[in-house]
Amino acid sequence: NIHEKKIEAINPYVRLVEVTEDDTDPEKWGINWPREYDSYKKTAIATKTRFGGHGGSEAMPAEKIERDPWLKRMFLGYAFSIDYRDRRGHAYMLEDQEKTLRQTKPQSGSCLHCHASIMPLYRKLGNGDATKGMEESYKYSYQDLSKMLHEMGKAFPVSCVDCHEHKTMQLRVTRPAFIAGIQRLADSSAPVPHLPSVDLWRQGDRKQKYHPNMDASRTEMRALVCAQCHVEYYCAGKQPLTFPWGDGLKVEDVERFWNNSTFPDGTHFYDFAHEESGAKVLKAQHPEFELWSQGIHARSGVACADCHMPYMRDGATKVSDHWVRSPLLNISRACQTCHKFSEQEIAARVDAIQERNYQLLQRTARALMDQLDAIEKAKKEGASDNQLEKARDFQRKAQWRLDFIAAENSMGFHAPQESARILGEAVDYARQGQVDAFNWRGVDN
Amino acid sequence: NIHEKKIEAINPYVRLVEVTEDDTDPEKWGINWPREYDSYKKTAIATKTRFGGHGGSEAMPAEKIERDPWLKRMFLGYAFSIDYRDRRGHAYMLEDQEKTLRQTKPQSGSCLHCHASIMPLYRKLGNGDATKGMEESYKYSYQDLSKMLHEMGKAFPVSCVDCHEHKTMQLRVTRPAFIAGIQRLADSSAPVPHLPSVDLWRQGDRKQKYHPNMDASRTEMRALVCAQCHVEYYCAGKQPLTFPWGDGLKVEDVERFWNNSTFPDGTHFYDFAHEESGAKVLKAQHPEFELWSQGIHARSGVACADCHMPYMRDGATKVSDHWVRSPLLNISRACQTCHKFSEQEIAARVDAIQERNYQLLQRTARALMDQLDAIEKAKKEGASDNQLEKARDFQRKAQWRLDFIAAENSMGFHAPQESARILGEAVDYARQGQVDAFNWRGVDN
Amino acid sequence: MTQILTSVFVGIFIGVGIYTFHYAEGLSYVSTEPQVCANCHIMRPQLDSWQKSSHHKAALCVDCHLPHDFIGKYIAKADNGRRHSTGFTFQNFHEPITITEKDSRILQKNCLRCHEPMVQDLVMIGQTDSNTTYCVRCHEGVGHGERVGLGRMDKNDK
Ligand code: HEC
Ligand code: HEC
Ligand code: HEC
Ligand code: HEC
Ligand code: HEC
Ligand code: HEC
Ligand code: HEC
Ligand code: HEC
Ligand code: HEC
Ligand code: HEC
Ligand code: HEC
Ligand code: HEC
Ligand code: HEC
Ligand code: HEC
Ligand SMILES: [Ca+2]
Ligand SMILES: [Ca+2]
Repeated sequence: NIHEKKIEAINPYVRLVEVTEDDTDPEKWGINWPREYDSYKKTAIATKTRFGGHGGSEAMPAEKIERDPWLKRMFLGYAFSIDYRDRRGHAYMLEDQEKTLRQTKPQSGSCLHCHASIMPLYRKLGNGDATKGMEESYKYSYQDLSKMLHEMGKAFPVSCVDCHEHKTMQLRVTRPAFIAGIQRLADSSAPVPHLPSVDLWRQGDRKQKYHPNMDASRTEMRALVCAQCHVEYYCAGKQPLTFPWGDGLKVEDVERFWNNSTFPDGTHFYDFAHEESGAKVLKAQHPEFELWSQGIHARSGVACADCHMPYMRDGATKVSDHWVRSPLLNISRACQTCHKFSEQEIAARVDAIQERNYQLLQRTARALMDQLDAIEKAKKEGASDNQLEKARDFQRKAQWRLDFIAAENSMGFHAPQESARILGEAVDYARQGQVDAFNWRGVDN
Repeated sequence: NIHEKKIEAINPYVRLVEVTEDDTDPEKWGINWPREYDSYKKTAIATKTRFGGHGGSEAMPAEKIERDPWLKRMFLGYAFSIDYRDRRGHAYMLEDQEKTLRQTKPQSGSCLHCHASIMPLYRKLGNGDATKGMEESYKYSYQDLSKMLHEMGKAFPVSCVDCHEHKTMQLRVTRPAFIAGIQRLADSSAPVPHLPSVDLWRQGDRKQKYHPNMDASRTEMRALVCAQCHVEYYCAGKQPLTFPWGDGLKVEDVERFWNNSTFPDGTHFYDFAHEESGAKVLKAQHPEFELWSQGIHARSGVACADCHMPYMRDGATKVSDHWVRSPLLNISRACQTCHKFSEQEIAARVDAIQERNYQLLQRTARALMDQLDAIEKAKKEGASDNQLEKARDFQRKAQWRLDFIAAENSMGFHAPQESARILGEAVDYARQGQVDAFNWRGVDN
Repeated sequence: MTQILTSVFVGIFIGVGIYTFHYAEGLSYVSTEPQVCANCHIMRPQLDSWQKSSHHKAALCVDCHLPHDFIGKYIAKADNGRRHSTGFTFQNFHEPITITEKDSRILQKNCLRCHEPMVQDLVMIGQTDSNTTYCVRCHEGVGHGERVGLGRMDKNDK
């Protein structure tokens, strides 16, 4: 009965309280938008799928580096080998960051960029200029900045104000490192068929930098708000937080960007020196946005929010489900509007994709472990740094690719062919490194 | 002109001549169905896409083994290293088979199974029983059987009677080796989500063997008629033509089937011994049906004919375009019925998929060549057969997978993630073989 | 009935000056009757698929495809009428038939016409061009079930 529902729904946006740029507390926003807030709060519920989330009864999510010991070995010499767990809901982001044993090593204040509703603090650090504030933040230790955050009032995980403009509730991005990163991408000539607004901007006079809040379409914004955090980064003490998109978003584009980077002190860019092999390697972190960008969904205008925050019916209105979580827990809403197959069939398709990816990932990991063994052996046999240079270079390439897919959180789903291609390259490099390590005597340098 | 078109549509099947099981001449059928025949004849037109077809001005298609010398080296010791060209339209199938220099080696009469309208000849050989006839055919030399075919009247490439039941024009399959193969698949327990009729049959009493012409749905038939030929096979002088689906359709299922096969004389199955390395390896031929089976299109009920023989409107009636060819020459009809993106965008998507696959294919080929070099070297250094056993086994595995994707004709499109996975495995095996060949001294047997 | 329709449509093809008028007249005369659209066999697949769609009891072709303000309706009819009938006469249109951008916007307005209350929360954020939530991005099938194009054979009929 349409008429009755019309009346019931007439004014969903009565505001009971005013909210401002400084209101990081979601509860206050929740007074105006209780439906979204109610679902938002559910991100504190533990959920689990075959590869997603965390559903154990333990207080902390399962330890990835115990489940897959090759991860631990791959990260030897870096904090990720100490503690690296399954992700879980947004409600935990701040707590999990505070508790991780990676904090037993010095971490930079920039870590908070993606784990807290941080903008007021950035503005404070930068005397009103958030970008400046962000650029300062890496100089602080995590502990110092975290203390400042807590002293400013209650510290919150990602909150309404991070994604919404408070007057109109339109989507907007806030994170300075993301804005710098996406501008770097726009300024490049890397093809971005999935971001038509970038192409449009490139055709214009370019007097003003590309800015999502001005230029991007609503569909794009439904992905870009997530791309503020679900991306590869550099976040440590040598330079400000960096999103490496100056050469494009593909795994080899990002690699090139890092390879061509130098730290402010002039030294060549790397994340850590591998404890066993001595190779100076890169660390990949959750490149969801980058991998999604290579997939068919992105090209078809299907954004993160379409699958991870699908509309749900709540009485007479439809709202976005702010319980951001695995779409596999919600197939009917997340997939079936577009794919007219049964839930069971859709689940089976995802499983087929993830299973292929998982098997190839494990295969690649074995190759990398074999390569590490080979380097160990060569070292024992007396190979010099020079003689190991090629093998180490292969390790850097292989590990970068393997980690890219291991750290990405969809187990290949966001771009199945691309993931498999990346792993295929990784296997090749790892095994070539193994060959070179065996042949260290033949390497004349 | 509505009225005229309506009438035109009323009786598209007025028969001017009767056609029978023995009418292999398409021209006769063309009298009844001129629209289909007209388009059928166009398969004689030369066409070319980036990876598909043949469009040179030469009389014969380009030589694959010259364009990619690694193919030649991979096939050393086998007829494919003599002559292996791009495919082209159906009109040429018989001629190209007669002309190939692979005929300078003895070939079996079974070759005709997929290159000629062969059923009357099979019936003759089997005294009315086509299956028996087919099972005899491998004992004849190609030359002898070809001669018999030509003597029975004009010899034709695949013709109407091969796919259509002449009374109702319904689709049907005719090829005995295919029927035996698909029955082997039905009898197994390999999952076949894309062939629901097999699942249905499996749940039944199984008193009668699965038979496509009785059991399959129309959608399935639109793929199975093609699966009579676009499949991996064994076709030589040691046993009847075999379609290897007893363990399933995946690359490793087929490998297992061959690995567990023995020839009638009791020896272990292989296609040829590699001239350089001595490895006893397998040859993969055009596994279009097998690869398509792993893709999302197959799972969604999208059959070969949907893309390669899309409907075209001819006045008020719809006919299937019998100009079987690359869908990329016909994107609007072949793809846009289902995908609402511009032709340019669809072409770009296919190109992105094919380009990834192409690069990975070439990478895998380099790995295999490196492995062959390593075995050469080991042999020169004095490695024994025993010491090379592991390396050769890796070659067999790697080459099988590489060839599976190289011989498949869609450059990965029919199942992009699966193709990349297969190549990923191939690289891994080739490089492991390389390691083992380098280490031949360490291998104690 | 068929007689009348046929003459209306034959009239359409007479001349540029008057066919537009006739087409518009003819349609408005029987505008709630989807058969009218499908009388033109080109529209047959859409009729068939509409009959199998979730909306076939809720909305007719014109409810979704024509504007509902008085003037807009006639402009659109004249415009579409010209394009469709010349397309039909000369058989020179792109196949499969695809909705034009202009008609997409009409369609969108019509979704909202019926469903605005339910989707208020999402549309209040903005319905300017780059800000629109196009309903068909997710609900492509509401009017026609599966994609139709030239008309795909049923999956399971033998
Ligand atoms: C077409 C649907 C779709 C789109 C679009 C999509 N995802 Fe996903 N995402 C999935 C699926 C399916 C999984 C796998 C979930 C699982 O394994 O439980 C997943 C997994 C994830 C995970 C891990 C979830 C968990 O429960 O652990 C994260 C994080 C994620 N996606 C973020 C993103 C981001 C950020 C974007 C946009 C840049 C995005 N996704 C776009 C479908 C999608
Ligand atoms: C401010 C940073 C930030 C933003 C913005 C953000 N995320 Fe997250 N997301 C995180 C962090 C951090 C975690 C991990 C929390 C943890 O494990 O404690 C996470 C976890 C997730 C998970 C895993 C949930 C689970 O139950 O396992 C999904 C899915 C996800 N995010 C999707 C999204 C999507 C979709 C968007 C945009 C609509 C988005 N995120 C926006 C930082 C962010
Ligand atoms: C660019 C955004 C970003 C930055 C910067 C960032 N994180 Fe995260 N972090 C995320 C996202 C997104 C997730 C959830 C996805 C995942 O677990 O891979 C996450 C997950 C985590 C988790 C839970 C899973 C795990 O890894 O055990 C911890 C702990 C964590 N981050 C700590 C840190 C620390 C410490 C830093 C600073 C060195 C940091 N993060 C910097 C975005 C970020
Ligand atoms: C990003 C995807 C998406 C877009 C865009 C979208 N919807 Fe929906 N819609 C959904 C989903 C998912 C549901 C199912 C919600 C549920 O079952 O709780 C739904 C449900 C509905 C329902 C009713 C469901 C019912 O069960 O009664 C209507 C009506 C509707 N949408 C109309 C619209 C209109 C009108 C628009 C355009 C303004 C629109 N939708 C845009 C995804 C979308
Ligand atoms: C990680 C990003 C993110 C956070 C945090 C977030 N939202 Fe949203 N919100 C979205 C997205 C994406 C949409 C869909 C907007 C669109 O389609 O334009 C949305 C839509 C909305 C809408 C419009 C109606 C609807 O449901 O689609 C309201 C109101 C809203 N959010 C309120 C809130 C409130 C209140 C909070 C805090 C409790 C919040 N949001 C936190 C991403 C976020
Ligand atoms: C808003 C629409 C939309 C939503 C929501 C959506 N998809 Fe898709 N999906 C598409 C489109 C468009 C394609 C590309 C093929 C095409 O054009 O139909 C696609 C392709 C796919 C494919 C094949 C391509 C590939 O990457 O393997 C799979 C599998 C798939 N989707 C699964 C899912 C699952 C699972 C979900 C939910 C988690 C989902 N989709 C949500 C629109 C959507
Ligand atoms: C969804 C569409 C689609 C389906 C279904 C499909 N194909 Fe294809 N096929 C393609 C595309 C696209 C190509 C690549 C054409 C090119 O590179 O020019 C291709 C290539 C081919 C080629 C090589 C064509 C040439 O021009 O050289 C053959 C042979 C082939 N397919 C056979 C089959 C068979 C047999 C089946 C069913 C078992 C099948 N295809 C199913 C789309 C499809
Ligand atoms: C009787 C065997 C047989 C059947 C049945 C058959 N094909 Fe072929 N097909 C061939 C052979 C042999 C060739 C290669 C001809 C040549 O290169 O001379 C070929 C070539 C092709 C090509 C390449 C055309 C080009 O222009 O490059 C395509 C595409 C193709 N087939 C698709 C199909 C489809 C789709 C079906 C089913 C509707 C089908 N075939 C049924 C044997 C067959
Ligand atoms: C199971 C079916 C089948 C059998 C048996 C078969 N072919 Fe083919 N043949 C095909 C198909 C399908 C193609 C087109 C696809 C391609 O070129 O990969 C083809 C292509 C060819 C071509 C053209 C391309 C090339 O390879 O140079 C030649 C020549 C050929 N076959 C010769 C032979 C000979 C000789 C035999 C016997 C040893 C044989 N065929 C047995 C199905 C078959
Ligand atoms: C390689 C297989 C193949 C060959 C050879 C073949 N056809 Fe077909 N034909 C098909 C397929 C597939 C269809 C679609 C049938 C369906 O959807 O049920 C079809 C459909 C038809 C139809 C039904 C109307 C239509 O166009 O969809 C007629 C009539 C027809 N073919 C006539 C012929 C004639 C005449 C010849 C010989 C000149 C011929 N066919 C050769 C595969 C073939
Ligand atoms: C009869 C319908 C149909 C036809 C014809 C068709 N497709 Fe698809 N396509 C689908 C379906 C269904 C999916 C799976 C995703 C989904 O559910 O939307 C898909 C998925 C895809 C995908 C993403 C999955 C993948 O394998 O990467 C691409 C790319 C694609 N199609 C391209 C094409 C091209 C190119 C053609 C023409 C040569 C074509 N399709 C013809 C129905 C079709
Ligand atoms: C005279 C024959 C004829 C009649 C009657 C007809 N159509 Fe069409 N229609 C066509 C043709 C031809 C096209 C393709 C035009 C093109 O793509 O340029 C078309 C295209 C369309 C389109 C897609 C293109 C666009 O304009 O957006 C829609 C929607 C449409 N028709 C709806 C209708 C509706 C609704 C009716 C009844 C009110 C109708 N048609 C009556 C012949 C007709
Ligand atoms: C409930 C709404 C609704 C009804 C009723 C409806 N349509 Fe549509 N129509 C749509 C939608 C949605 C589309 C697809 C638009 C898109 O893809 O952007 C469409 C597309 C079309 C197209 C263009 C072809 C295409 O796929 O893009 C034609 C032609 C058409 N409709 C004709 C008709 C005819 C004739 C009728 C009546 C028999 C009808 N429609 C009834 C919603 C409707
Ligand atoms: C003439 C009024 C009218 C128009 C125009 C209309 N709808 Fe509806 N729609 C309805 C009614 C009434 C229902 C409820 C049917 C029911 O409850 O069974 C409905 C149901 C729905 C549903 C839920 C059922 C389903 O198919 O999932 C969706 C979604 C929807 N409409 C979307 C749309 C979209 C999108 C458009 C525009 C393309 C549209 N509607 C145009 C009247 C309309
Ligand atoms: Ca990094
Ligand atoms: Ca073979």
